Amino acid sequence: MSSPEAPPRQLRYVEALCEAFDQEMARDPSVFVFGLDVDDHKAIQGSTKGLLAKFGPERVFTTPLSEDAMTGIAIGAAMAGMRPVHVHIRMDFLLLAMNQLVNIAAKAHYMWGGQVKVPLVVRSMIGKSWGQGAQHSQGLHSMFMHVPGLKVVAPSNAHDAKGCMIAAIRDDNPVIFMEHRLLYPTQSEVAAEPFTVEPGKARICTRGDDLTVVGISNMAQEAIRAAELLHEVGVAAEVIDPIWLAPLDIETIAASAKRTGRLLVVDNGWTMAGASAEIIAGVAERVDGVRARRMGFAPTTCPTSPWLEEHFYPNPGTIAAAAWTLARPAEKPWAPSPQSTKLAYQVQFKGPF
Amino acid sequence: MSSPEAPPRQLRYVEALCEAFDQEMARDPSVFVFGLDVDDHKAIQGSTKGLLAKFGPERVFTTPLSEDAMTGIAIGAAMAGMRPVHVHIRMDFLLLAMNQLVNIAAKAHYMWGGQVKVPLVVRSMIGKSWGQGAQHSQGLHSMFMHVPGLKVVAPSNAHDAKGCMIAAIRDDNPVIFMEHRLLYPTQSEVAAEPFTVEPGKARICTRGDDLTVVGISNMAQEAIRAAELLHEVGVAAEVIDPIWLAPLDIETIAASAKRTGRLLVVDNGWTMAGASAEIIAGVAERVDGVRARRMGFAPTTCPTSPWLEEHFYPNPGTIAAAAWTLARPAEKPWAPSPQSTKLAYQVQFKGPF
Amino acid sequence: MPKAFAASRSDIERIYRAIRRIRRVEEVTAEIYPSDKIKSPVHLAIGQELVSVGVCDALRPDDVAGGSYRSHAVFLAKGGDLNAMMAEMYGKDTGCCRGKGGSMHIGDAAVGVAGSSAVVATQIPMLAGFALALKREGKGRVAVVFLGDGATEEGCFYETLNFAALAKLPLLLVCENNGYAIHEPIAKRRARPDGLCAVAEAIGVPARKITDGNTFAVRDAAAAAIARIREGGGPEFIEVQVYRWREHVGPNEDFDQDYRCRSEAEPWMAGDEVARLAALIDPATRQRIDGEIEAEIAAAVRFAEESPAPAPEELYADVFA
Amino acid sequence: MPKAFAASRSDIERIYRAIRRIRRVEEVTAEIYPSDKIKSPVHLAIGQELVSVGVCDALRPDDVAGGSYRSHAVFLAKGGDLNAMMAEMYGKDTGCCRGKGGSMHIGDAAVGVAGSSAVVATQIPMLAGFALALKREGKGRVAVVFLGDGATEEGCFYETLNFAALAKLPLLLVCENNGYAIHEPIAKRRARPDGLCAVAEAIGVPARKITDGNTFAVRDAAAAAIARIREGGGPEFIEVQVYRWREHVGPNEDFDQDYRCRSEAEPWMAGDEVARLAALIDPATRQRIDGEIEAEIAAAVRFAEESPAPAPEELYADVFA
Ligand SMILES: Cc1ncc(C[n+]2csc(CCOP(=O)(O)OP(=O)(O)O)c2C)c(N)n1
Ligand SMILES: Cc1ncc(C[n+]2csc(CCOP(=O)(O)OP(=O)(O)O)c2C)c(N)n1
Ligand SMILES: [Mg+2]
Ligand SMILES: [Mg+2]
Repeated sequence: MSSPEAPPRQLRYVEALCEAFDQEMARDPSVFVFGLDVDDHKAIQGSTKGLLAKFGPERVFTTPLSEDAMTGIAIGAAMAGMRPVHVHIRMDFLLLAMNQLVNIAAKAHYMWGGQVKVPLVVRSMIGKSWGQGAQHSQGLHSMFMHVPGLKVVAPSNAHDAKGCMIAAIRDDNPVIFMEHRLLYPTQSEVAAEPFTVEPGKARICTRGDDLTVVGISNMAQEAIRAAELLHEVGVAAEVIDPIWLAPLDIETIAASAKRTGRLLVVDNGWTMAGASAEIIAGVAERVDGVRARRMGFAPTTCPTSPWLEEHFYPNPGTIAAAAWTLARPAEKPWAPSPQSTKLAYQVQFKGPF
Repeated sequence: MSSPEAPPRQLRYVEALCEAFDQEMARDPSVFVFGLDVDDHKAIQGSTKGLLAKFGPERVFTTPLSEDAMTGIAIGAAMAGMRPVHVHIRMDFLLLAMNQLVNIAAKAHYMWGGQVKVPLVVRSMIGKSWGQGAQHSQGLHSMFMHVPGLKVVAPSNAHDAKGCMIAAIRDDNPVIFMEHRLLYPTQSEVAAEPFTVEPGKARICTRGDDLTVVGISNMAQEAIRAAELLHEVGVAAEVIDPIWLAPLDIETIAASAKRTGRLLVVDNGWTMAGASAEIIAGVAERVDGVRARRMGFAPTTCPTSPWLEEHFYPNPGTIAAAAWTLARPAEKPWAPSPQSTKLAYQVQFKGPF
Repeated sequence: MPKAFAASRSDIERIYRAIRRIRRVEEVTAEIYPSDKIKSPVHLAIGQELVSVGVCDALRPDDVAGGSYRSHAVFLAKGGDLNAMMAEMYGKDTGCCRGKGGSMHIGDAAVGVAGSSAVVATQIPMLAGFALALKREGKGRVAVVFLGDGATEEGCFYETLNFAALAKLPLLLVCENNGYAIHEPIAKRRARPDGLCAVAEAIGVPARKITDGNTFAVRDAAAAAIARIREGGGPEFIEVQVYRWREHVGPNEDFDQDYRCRSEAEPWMAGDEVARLAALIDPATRQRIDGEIEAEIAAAVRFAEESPAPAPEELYADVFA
Repeated sequence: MPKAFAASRSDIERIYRAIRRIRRVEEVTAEIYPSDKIKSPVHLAIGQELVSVGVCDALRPDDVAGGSYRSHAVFLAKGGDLNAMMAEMYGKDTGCCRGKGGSMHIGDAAVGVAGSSAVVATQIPMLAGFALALKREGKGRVAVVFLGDGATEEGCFYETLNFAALAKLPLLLVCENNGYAIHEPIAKRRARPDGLCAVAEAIGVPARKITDGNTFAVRDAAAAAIARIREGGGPEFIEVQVYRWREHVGPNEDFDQDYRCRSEAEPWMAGDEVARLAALIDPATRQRIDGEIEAEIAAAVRFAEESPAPAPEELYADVFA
C-alpha cells in the first residue's frame, strides 16, 4: 500500500510503532492503547508519545498493577467489539496473564462456536543488557506459539514494526506482539501511509547458497551481521526473518533449506521446546537430509553480571562461527575477531533501562 | 532399590501415587501435600486417600482458590527447607501459577547464586474425554520444558508414577509432575518398598527395527497398542517412553532413531513449538538422515462434542497408520480397523469427571 | 426467613415461570445424564436459580451477562435459546457453541449471554471488559457477572473490583454464595467467611448481602443497583446466600458423602422459591405455565436428540476468526 | 509531623547508624553509577530507609525478611553483607548471588534475607511460604515481607492476606507507600487510595498505618505486631507513608520530569530522619559513627572493584541444585 511517490523516510522502531497507533486510532475509534505507564512522560520509550494528548484518557490510559485482570478486561472489551492494545514493559510480566491469554483469548472464538472474536494486541518488550537479569529479559514467544488461536509476531526492524502493528490491530484474533528493547533506536525506511506486513509471510533478507540462517526478533539483525562476516570468508548465507511466528511461514524456510541443505536457527529465547525446535522439526518433516543446528539463550537463567551475560546470548561472532562449522564441516573451525562482531545497535545502547 | 524377594503386586496408578506420598511423608517430616480438595472424601481420585488421617491437617490441607499465591507460598516454604507437593486437579490451572513457577521457582537457585533451593513438586492432572473441553484438557508440559531450572515428568504407568513421584519429592529442584486422568485406573506391577525412577532416563518399551515411536504421557500406552497393531502387519516399532521430559534423554531416542532411520513422536499436547518438536530437532541435530513425523493434539482448541473430540487426539489407529506410512513409504496407506484400536483403559473410563 | 416483598401478579407469574423453567431444565438434564448422551460435565443450578432470575429480571435485553461453568440459569434467565443450550450439551452442530463448548461454556451473544468459563473467576474481568466497552458506548448498558463464593478467592476478583471502581465501570458483580467450593466449605477457605461485602467496600465497591433466599429481594436489590450503575455510579456488588441441592458436578444428590448433611439443606428446600411462588399463583394459570414449560423442554430435548452431529472437518473451523 | 517517641541513647545511636549507613550506601551507589561499573538497574531506597530500619530493629537475627527490587535497605537493615552486596552490583564472583542476581535480586540466606524479586509482588506469597515453614518449625520465628503500594494491586497480595490469616501465619506485611508506581500516582491506580488498611482488615489481617515518617513509630508498631505474631496471633499489616527522593530507577533526582514536583518532596526532606537523628547525638559520637560508615563503604567499594569477575563457565552453574 505504500505510495511510490513518497520520498524515502527513516524512522526509528519506536517512532514507527507510535505512528502505527496514531494512524490506526485515528482511523478506528474502537482502538485504544492501555497498560502500565503508557501515559507517562516516558511514554514506553516514546512508542506511545503524543497519543494521550491527541486521543484523550479514555483511549490512552495506565492501569493498576493487575496484569491478570487487566488482560481479562482487554479480552472482554475486545469481545464486545473494541480493539485494545495492551502494553507490558517486559515480556516476563505476561506470565501473570497466561491464564487469560491461553484459557480465554486463544479459545474464545472456538469454544463459543464462532460467536465472539478477540481482536486484541498484547505488546511486550524484551529487555537485554545492563543486567536486566532473570526476570526482565525473557523471550517467551515459544509458549504462545504453542497455543492454537494466538498469533505471534516479532518484527526486527522499524518497517516491520509499523506494518506488523497495523496488521495486528486490524486482525480479528489475539496477537502477541514481541518487541526487543535493543531494536528501539534502530532506523529503517518506513512509508508514511498506513501499510500492513501480513501474518504468515517470512522475508528472505540476504541470498546465499551455502546455508540458511533463520533469525528471530533481534537475532535477525545479528544473523544479517553474521552473514556479512561470513561473506568475507566466502560463505554465502541466506538469512530469513520469519517476522510472524504464528502463523509461521515454514514453507519459505523449508524451500531455502532444501536448496542449501543446511539450516541454522537462531532464536532470542531458549531452544528447548521452542521456536527454533519448531522450525527444525517443521523443516525435517518436509525435507529430507537437511543438516540442522540451533542457537538461542544459554540453557540457564539470565545472569546480570556482564561477564556472564556476554555468553548467554548468541551474537554475530558466535552465529558466524556456528554457520561456518555447519557449512564447512570438513574445514577447521573459524570465528570472526571479537571487534568485528559488534552490532551498531548494541554499541549505541546504554543502561540503566 | 526394589527388593527381589517381594511378590509381584499390581497397583493402580492412583494407588501408586498415594503410596509414594505415604512412604515419603513417613520418611521425611518436611514433606507435605496440599492443594484444592486434597483432603476431601474424593481425595483427588484416591491419590491422597488416607493421608489426612495419618499425617494430620498440618501436612495435608486444602487451600483457598488462589493458585498464584499458593504457588508462591509453596516456593517460599520450599526455600525455607520444606518439601511441598502442590496438587492441581487440572493442568490448565497452572496457567494461573506461571509467574511464580517460571519467574521464581525455576530461577531461585540460579538468581540467588545457589543460596536457596526449591524442592517443590507440582502435581497436575490432564483431563480427557466426556467433554472436558477447552479449559480442562490441556497438556502444557512443553511450556515448562522450555524453561531452564524446571524438571518435568509425565509417567505413563503405575510403576513409574510411584518411582517418579518419590524421585520428584527427593529432588532439590522444582518438578512439574504431569498425570493423565485416563491412566488413573490402569494397573501395573509396583514394588512395595520405596524406589525411584530417576530423572533423565527414557525407557525402551518395545524393541523394533522398522521405526522409532516416542510416546509422551498416556501416548506411550497408545503407542504400545499401535505397535501391537503394527506387529500384525509386519512392522516392528521400537516404542520409547521418555518418562522425564526435562531433563530429556535425547541420546536414547537418537540412538534408536539412528538405527531405525525413522522417527514418529506422539505427544499428549500440541505439536507446535512443543515436546515433539524438541525431540525431532534434538535428533536432527545429532543424527543425519532420519525421516521424522509428529502427532499430537489437533492444532485447535479442544472441543467438547464427542464427534469432534474423537478427531482431536491421536489414538492407536491413527498412530499405527502414520507409522505405517513412515515405515512403508512405497506401499499404499493402511490403517487398522476401528474396533481393534480401542485401548482397554479408555473403554473403562466413564464421565462425568 | 422472612419473605414479604410486594410484587404484582404478573411479576409473580413471570418470575415463577422463569425459575420453574430453569429448575425443570436442570431436572430433565439430570434425568438424561445417566444415559451418557450428554458427554460433558454438568454443574446444575438447582436451588440457586433465584439469583439469575432475580437479577436478570432487572436487566434490559441489551445488557450483557456471563458466569462460570455453572451457568445454565444465567443463560436461560437472560434469554438464551433453550434448544441451542440442550443441543450444546449433546455436542450437536446446532448447539449454541456448535458443540465446541458444552455445558461449561454456553453463550448466546444474540441476547447478551457473554459466555461462561470453566476456570474459576476468569469471567470476572471478562465481564468488566464488556462493561468498559459499554461505558465507552454511552448508551447506559450494563454488564453483570455471576460468580461463586470460591471465585472471590482468586486474585483477579480483587483486581477487577479495584479497576472497575477506579474506572466507574457499569458492572454488577453478583456472588452466589452457596458456602462450598466443590466439597470445601467457605470456613476452610476464607479467614473471614462473612467478609465478602466488607472486602468489596474496602476496595471501593458498594456492597449488599441478601440472605433470605427471596427472589424479589434479589430482584429489588439488583434493580436498585442497576439503576445507579446505569446513571454512571460505578460498579456494585451483591452477595446472595444460596444452597446447592445437588452434587458439585453431575446429576445426583450427595448428602450421603461425608462433607455435608441433608439437615443443612432442609431449610433451603423448605423455603424453595419454586414451591413458594407456585402457591401464590392460581392453579389454572400455574398448570398452564407448567404445561408450557414441559412442552418447551420436551421439544428442546427432541431438538437436541435429532440434531446432526458436527462434521469431522468442523474440528478445524473457528480456530481463527 | 509530630515526632515524640521515647528512645534511649543507644537506641538512637543504633538506629541512626543503620539509617545513615543505608543512606550513604545508596548515595555512593548513585555516585558510582554513571561510571557504568554497575551494569544493572538500581532502585534506590533514599528517603525510605526508615521503614526497613525501624522494622528490622524489632526482628531477631533468625527471623526472615524479603522484599522487591528496591531492597538495598532491607538487605542491609537485616544484616546482609555490604561487601557482598556491592560486589553483586558490580557483577563480581564475590557478590551475594555470585553476580547472577544484581541489585534487583539481592539475598543473604545466612542472615535471613530471603531474597528480593523484580516482578512486583511476587515476594509476598514467597515470604508467606517462609512463614508457613517457620510456623511448622514452632520456634516463634517470624517472616517479614516489604512491598510497595503498587504491589498491593496485584492479585497475589490479597490471596496471600487471606491464606495468611486463615492459617495464622507468622507474617508481617510492611507496605512502603511512597505514593507512586514508577511515575503513576496511587490515585490513578486505586479507587480508594487510602483504603489499604481497610482491605487488609476486611480480609482478616489487622492493619495499622503510620504517616509521620518517624523511625521509632515504625519500630514500635513493628515490635508490637511482631510480639503478637510470635505468640501465634497471625499476620499483621503495617502501612508506612514515605517518599522516594530519587527517580524510580537510576541514580538521579527527577523533579524536572512532569509527573511530580519538588514541593511535594520538600516536607519529607525537611523531616528527614538522618538529619533529625543526627541532631540528637553528640557530635563526637556522630563523627565516629559517620567515619566508621564511610570507611566501611569505601572498603566495600574497593572489595567490589578488586573482586574477580565470574569465570565464563559459571554461566552454566547452579541451574539445578
Ligand atoms: C482456577 C480454578 N481452580 C480450580 C478449579 C476447580 N474447581 C472447579 S469448580 C470449583 C469450585 C468453585 O466454587 P465456587 O466459586 O463457590 O462456585 P460453585 O461451584 O459453588 O458454584 C473448583 C475449585 C477451577 N475450575 N479453576
Ligand atoms: C508484575 C510487574 N508489573 C510491572 C512491573 C514494572 N514495574 C517495576 S517497578 C513498578 C512500580 C511498583 O511500584 P511499588 O510497588 O509502589 O514500588 P516502588 O517502586 O514505589 O518501591 C512497576 C510497575 C513489574 N516489575 N512487575
Ligand atoms: Mg460455591
Ligand atoms: Mg510505590
